[in-house]
Amino acid sequence: MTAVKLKATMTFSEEQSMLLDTATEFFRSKSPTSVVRDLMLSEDGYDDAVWREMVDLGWSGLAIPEACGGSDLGLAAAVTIAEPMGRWLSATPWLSTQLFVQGVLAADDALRSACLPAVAEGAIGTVALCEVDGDWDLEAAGLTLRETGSQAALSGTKTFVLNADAADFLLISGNLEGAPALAVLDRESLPAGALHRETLIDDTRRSFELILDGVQVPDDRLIRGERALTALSRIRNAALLLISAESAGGIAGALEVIVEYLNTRTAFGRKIGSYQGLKHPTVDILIGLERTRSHVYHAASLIEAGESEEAIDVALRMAKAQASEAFAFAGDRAIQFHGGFGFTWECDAQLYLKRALWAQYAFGDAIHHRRHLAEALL
Amino acid sequence: MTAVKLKATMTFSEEQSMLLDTATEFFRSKSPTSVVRDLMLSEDGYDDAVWREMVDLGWSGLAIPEACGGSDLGLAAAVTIAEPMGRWLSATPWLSTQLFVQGVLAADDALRSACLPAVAEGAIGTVALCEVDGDWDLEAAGLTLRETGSQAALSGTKTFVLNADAADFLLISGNLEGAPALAVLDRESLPAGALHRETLIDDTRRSFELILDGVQVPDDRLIRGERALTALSRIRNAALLLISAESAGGIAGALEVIVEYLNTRTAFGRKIGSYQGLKHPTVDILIGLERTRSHVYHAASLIEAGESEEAIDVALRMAKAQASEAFAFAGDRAIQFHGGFGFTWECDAQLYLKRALWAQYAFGDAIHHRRHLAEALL
Amino acid sequence: MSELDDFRAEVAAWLEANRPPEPDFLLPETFMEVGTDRQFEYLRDWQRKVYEAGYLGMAWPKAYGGGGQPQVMQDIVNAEMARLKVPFVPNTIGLNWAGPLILAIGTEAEKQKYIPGILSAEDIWCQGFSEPDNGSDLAAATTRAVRDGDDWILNGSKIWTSLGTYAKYMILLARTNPDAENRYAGLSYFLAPMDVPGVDVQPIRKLTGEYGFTQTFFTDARIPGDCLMGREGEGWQIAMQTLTFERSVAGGQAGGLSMNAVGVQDVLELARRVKRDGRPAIEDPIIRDELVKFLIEEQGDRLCGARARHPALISERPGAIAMSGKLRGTEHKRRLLQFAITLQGANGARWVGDERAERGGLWQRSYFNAFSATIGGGTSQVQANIVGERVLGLPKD
Amino acid sequence: MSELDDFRAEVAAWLEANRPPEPDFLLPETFMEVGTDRQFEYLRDWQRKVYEAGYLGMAWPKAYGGGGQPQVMQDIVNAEMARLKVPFVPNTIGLNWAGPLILAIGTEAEKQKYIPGILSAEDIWCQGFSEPDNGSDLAAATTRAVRDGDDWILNGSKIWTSLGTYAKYMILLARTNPDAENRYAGLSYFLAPMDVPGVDVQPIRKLTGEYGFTQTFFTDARIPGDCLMGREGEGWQIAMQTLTFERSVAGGQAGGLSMNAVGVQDVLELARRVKRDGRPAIEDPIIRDELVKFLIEEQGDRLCGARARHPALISERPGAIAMSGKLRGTEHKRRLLQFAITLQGANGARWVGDERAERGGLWQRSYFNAFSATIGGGTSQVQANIVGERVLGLPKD
Repeated sequence: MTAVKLKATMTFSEEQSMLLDTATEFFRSKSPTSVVRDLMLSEDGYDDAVWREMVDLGWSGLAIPEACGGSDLGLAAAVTIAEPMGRWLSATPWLSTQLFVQGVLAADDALRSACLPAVAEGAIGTVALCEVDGDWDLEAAGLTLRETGSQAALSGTKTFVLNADAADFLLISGNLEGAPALAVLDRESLPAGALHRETLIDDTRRSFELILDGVQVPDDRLIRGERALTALSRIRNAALLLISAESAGGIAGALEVIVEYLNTRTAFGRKIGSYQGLKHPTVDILIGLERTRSHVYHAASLIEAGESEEAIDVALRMAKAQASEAFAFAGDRAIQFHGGFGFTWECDAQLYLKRALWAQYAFGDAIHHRRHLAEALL
Repeated sequence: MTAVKLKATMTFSEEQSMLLDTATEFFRSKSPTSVVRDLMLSEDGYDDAVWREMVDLGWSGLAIPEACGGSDLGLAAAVTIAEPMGRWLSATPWLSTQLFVQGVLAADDALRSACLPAVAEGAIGTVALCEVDGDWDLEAAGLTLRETGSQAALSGTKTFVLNADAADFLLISGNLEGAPALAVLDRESLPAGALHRETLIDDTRRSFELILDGVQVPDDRLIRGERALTALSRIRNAALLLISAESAGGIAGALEVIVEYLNTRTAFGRKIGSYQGLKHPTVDILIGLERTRSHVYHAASLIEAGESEEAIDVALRMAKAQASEAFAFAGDRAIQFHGGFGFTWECDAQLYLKRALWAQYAFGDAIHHRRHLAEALL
Repeated sequence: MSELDDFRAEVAAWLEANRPPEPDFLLPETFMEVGTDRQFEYLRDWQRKVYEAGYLGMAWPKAYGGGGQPQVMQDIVNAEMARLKVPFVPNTIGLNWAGPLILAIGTEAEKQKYIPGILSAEDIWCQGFSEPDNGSDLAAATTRAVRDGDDWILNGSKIWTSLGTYAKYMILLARTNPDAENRYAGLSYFLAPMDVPGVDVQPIRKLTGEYGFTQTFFTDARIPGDCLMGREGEGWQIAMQTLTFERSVAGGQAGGLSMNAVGVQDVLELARRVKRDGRPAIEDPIIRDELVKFLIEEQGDRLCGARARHPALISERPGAIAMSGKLRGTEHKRRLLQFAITLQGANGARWVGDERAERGGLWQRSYFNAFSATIGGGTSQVQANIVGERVLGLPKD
Repeated sequence: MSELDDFRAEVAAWLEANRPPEPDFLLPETFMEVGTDRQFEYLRDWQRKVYEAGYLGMAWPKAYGGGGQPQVMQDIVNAEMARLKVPFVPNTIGLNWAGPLILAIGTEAEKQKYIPGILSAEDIWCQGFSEPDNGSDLAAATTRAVRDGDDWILNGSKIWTSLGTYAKYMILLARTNPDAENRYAGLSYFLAPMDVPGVDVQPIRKLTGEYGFTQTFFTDARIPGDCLMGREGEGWQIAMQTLTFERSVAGGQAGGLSMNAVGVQDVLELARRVKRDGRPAIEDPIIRDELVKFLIEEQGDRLCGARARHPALISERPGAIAMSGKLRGTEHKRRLLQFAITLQGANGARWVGDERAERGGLWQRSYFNAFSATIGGGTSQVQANIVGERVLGLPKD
């Protein structure tokens, strides 16, 4: 028998419903693809004015406790922001900030109070977890934290650090005396030249390599022991949930682009959407979307209900595995079904496939998560 | 780099071409589905008159050396019989006999001379290899051969013994002092009640469970040591080749049934074959057929060319993996594409799917062979 | 919540105590596969028992034999029946298609006449939509119904009639006006008795070798005028409404299982028990990956059902989940059952009746029977068209 | 055999000795992706060198600059080029589509005028079949060619023109008679110069962000009367014949690679080198199973090529292998390249220009570029129709 019993919990409050409506309208109006394409070419990759509006709407501090200036709505509410954000390919430092918040929530009160109120007011955060071998195991980080007196020295290389150039805070994982630990670095403490811009498959992201060679962090900026494990687990949970939610949105966006084209373009005297060779795979995309959204909102419901870590882990990995494959399929087919136009820069289909590939390889792809699920469920 | 270098050898002689034409005509005329369906319900499962004709055509002794009364054309020629046999779902004891022949070819001259001339003249042979756990590893047989004096006693249970009731000779694998060995049992030596008819998914086969409890076999009927390993290897090679060839024929048969129906049946005012939802998967079946045939005739070419055992093993496993999945897909789609009619006993689609499933699970399915191929090629 | 929990416990206890003993013959897996009298009687007796215990039609009006209780109670019963894997109740077409239809649009007389017998299994129902030459294309129906005085005279043939041998009534789509402005307008809908002269039912042998479907032939069969449901020419609309019940797009079903629910957990249990390549199938990494894929898919569909109850979470395409349900569910099951055979390695080649076949060959038979769901009630290809056109708004073929 | 073996060794030695040095920029992967002048010049120089060594057009007549030797020698050269992974030669449309066409049906004057420049890369060729509004539906071409005295006046636009910026000639399908009895009969075929007034070539930016295709606009472009190939109204037949060369259904190509051949072995090599989940990708059982699937498929297609040379082994459907070749090959490659990204785990998310990207992001770019082959020259969906209808005889859509 399986260790984890699968439930069908699905809760969605009136408040969440309103948030979803608001966010949907927000990103629909703020993030048409013309804007997305401009931002792709920009240095920062996001529009600070839009970011400020999001902060003002309270979306930055959504998961921050009220005591730290947030609205304490939790991760489930964050899904309602992430999904439309993915749908309109919006590029903001919101995701990296949410992951930062989740990590710091595991810290002691002092560190929480040192960072979270600022984030609730608009400070940008990010997490530096992955290393160059690309291992998705967040506890395997090789960057070293060496303690001397009331300081720790950080040495090592991190990769795929989102929005690192814009971040006010960076939460960096590593190894302190053989155990996982994390450190919060302020923007000011970042040595010059530590950041190197990376080129991702998804131009709407800004990613950096971070090279640290003995940079000093005060002891009170460290998260260690059980708290470090909790921080990593919270970050992973949030990443799986929010990237899956973004992917659900992305599938919906790709589907919309496809349906629009299939209803417009004519070949051999018929609308191409009338051909089952295109119609049926498009239905498969819809089914992938429906299943993905269901997994995402279910996982959010379990988190909100405070279910066991094991149950949440299973739901999140299922969501990520489902989302990764369905989104990659939707993006791939979006290009193919647009024919010659799909092969051009101007066609939006490519934007979705590139997002899908980034999403697939961030925090574990479907094969990775299915292996973990097999361990949990079989 | 891979240990086995993949070649593209493909030879097909004038003689083989003539054999293929003859066999194609033979099975087309002898094995319409009306006949197949009659034989399915019959006790023996095959028509002795047809079998005699095949013997007279030399097909029984195809792979038997001339010295033993055969025509020594080898396994490559046998493919030209197996493929059309599969195409017209023909039920004969030819396959089991060929496997018997391949095993005995590894025996010493005395045993060869004791069996093969009779086979060339029409005696039926079969092999008893598989045991109730269904392990496809032919060297893992648990049936025991215990030697006492110039005799060996066989004890154990074999399953999936094709045509055992009709067989003049049974070649039985087992374990003699910790090593694989085989014994040839005459029909007369088979104790009463040793055979129990099994019900296979493919009604065109006759299969038996064989229970032996100390039946005595003379020493000179044993194949042991290196010869036993060779015998098992030859049997496996022949089984993979001929079942893949039969499957290639089966795919072609299923494809023909599908194309015929798609060109006849009308729905919503159009021939159903005009719908891409049916047309495109039918093309996938064709592609599966083309790839399967290519793998099969290539593997036969390597065997005929006397290539290394490793190269032959790789080619055969590729053929079997390709054939198994392509045939199962063709059979499954054949039923679906016939709609309601496909769900009836009268529709021939089911005959192909049932054949496909038997073929898939005989001597290893696609997953099994791919695992072995990974070991050989990666 | 606690009251419902109590109810759930009560239902479970009743089901455990009253489930019929395992028969000494292989039961059918769905109501479409009832092929022998003893199978039918075993299942009808079970339906009667369940109904008499008050666990069927719980949300139907008391006036017609229902329980007059909230739907959630019937949902709980259904869930417990599935969880405990009790046998299904055979009168599915009556309970879940014809019954809700009659309750929704039938006359008072129709409700009184038909509903009680549906619940008690006294009156078995069958469906006469498909015809030999028109599988999924229902609007092409050619079975004729011609007025003759107060009566109707039926001629033609219907096919894939589940339970045709046992049915007292048929929901029948027939052509009353071949000259109507379009082919839809010429159709009418009947609640037709099967026990009149001129109705001949022939069993159809299935690809498994068993029986279960029938073909019904009408030869000048005379049925009373009041068998017409709704008005003449409304047949297509009523048939489409029937399909909303059949496909669970609309609610109101009487409840009860209509098939032995086989899910991924059953296949997991199989994977733990059977061997492939000399070791438990569940230890093979490729098998494990596939099993998890099935689990994710099954759980995804289950969660779609849960999500569909939140209007805010399906607002963009409200019909998507319901309308794709048949396509998702039946294709998932077909592939799952095919995979269940793969788990068995060499023993996958066994068939019903073989002593060493897993569960008497149930898995192999189930895979073949799975096609009845991917074909019947609109093939998967037709379903995909429906979803593409009605949910996504893609152009028609 | 031994003579050919010697030749193979000689070719290999020459290629090894003369292959151009790796450039300090990323080369295109196919002739369709030549997007910058330095890419083009590098490749044109290489073609010239190969031709001057006698390794291109070896089987073409000596009279037009060919080698006049058996085809098998060119086959050996092609195979060695692929094996040693030397750069491709850029004039693919001339060498493998237009060239063989001109040799097959061209006039003596056409052969003399065009063939030598094709081989030497002096005259680059492009293809003007597709139009903005008619992707795979070539017969719908609307680009007009109107007679004016001895000349033709062209108006309209062609799209997806590879090498359009560098081409001296275009094989052009244009409508000469809009009132013909059917849309096929109104088309004519031209060997059209690109360097006349009124021909405007605009680069198209690809989904990768790079360039490589162009759109060609004709605005009252005047070309000489003898640019018409064959007779007026024969355009469709000649275009179809061109496609038999393009899709390698017919032989007679000059040879040389037209792309960097990427195969499963390259992906295997990658799988050995890169890590997923902290260990070499090739150690993951799921990855291994997928890799073997790709190997079986690739080998199957290769063996189809070998089998197609035995008439007795393709007698039932002689066209099946050749006509399905594009569909099989391009879809295999698209999926293979997509999988090559998966091997890289988290690092799969890198792109061209990233320092840590595998081979400079080649794999990611290759996957995106793979769509040019599954879309261009008839989408895979159109290819499947062609195979279904022409090989299997299924009814048209």
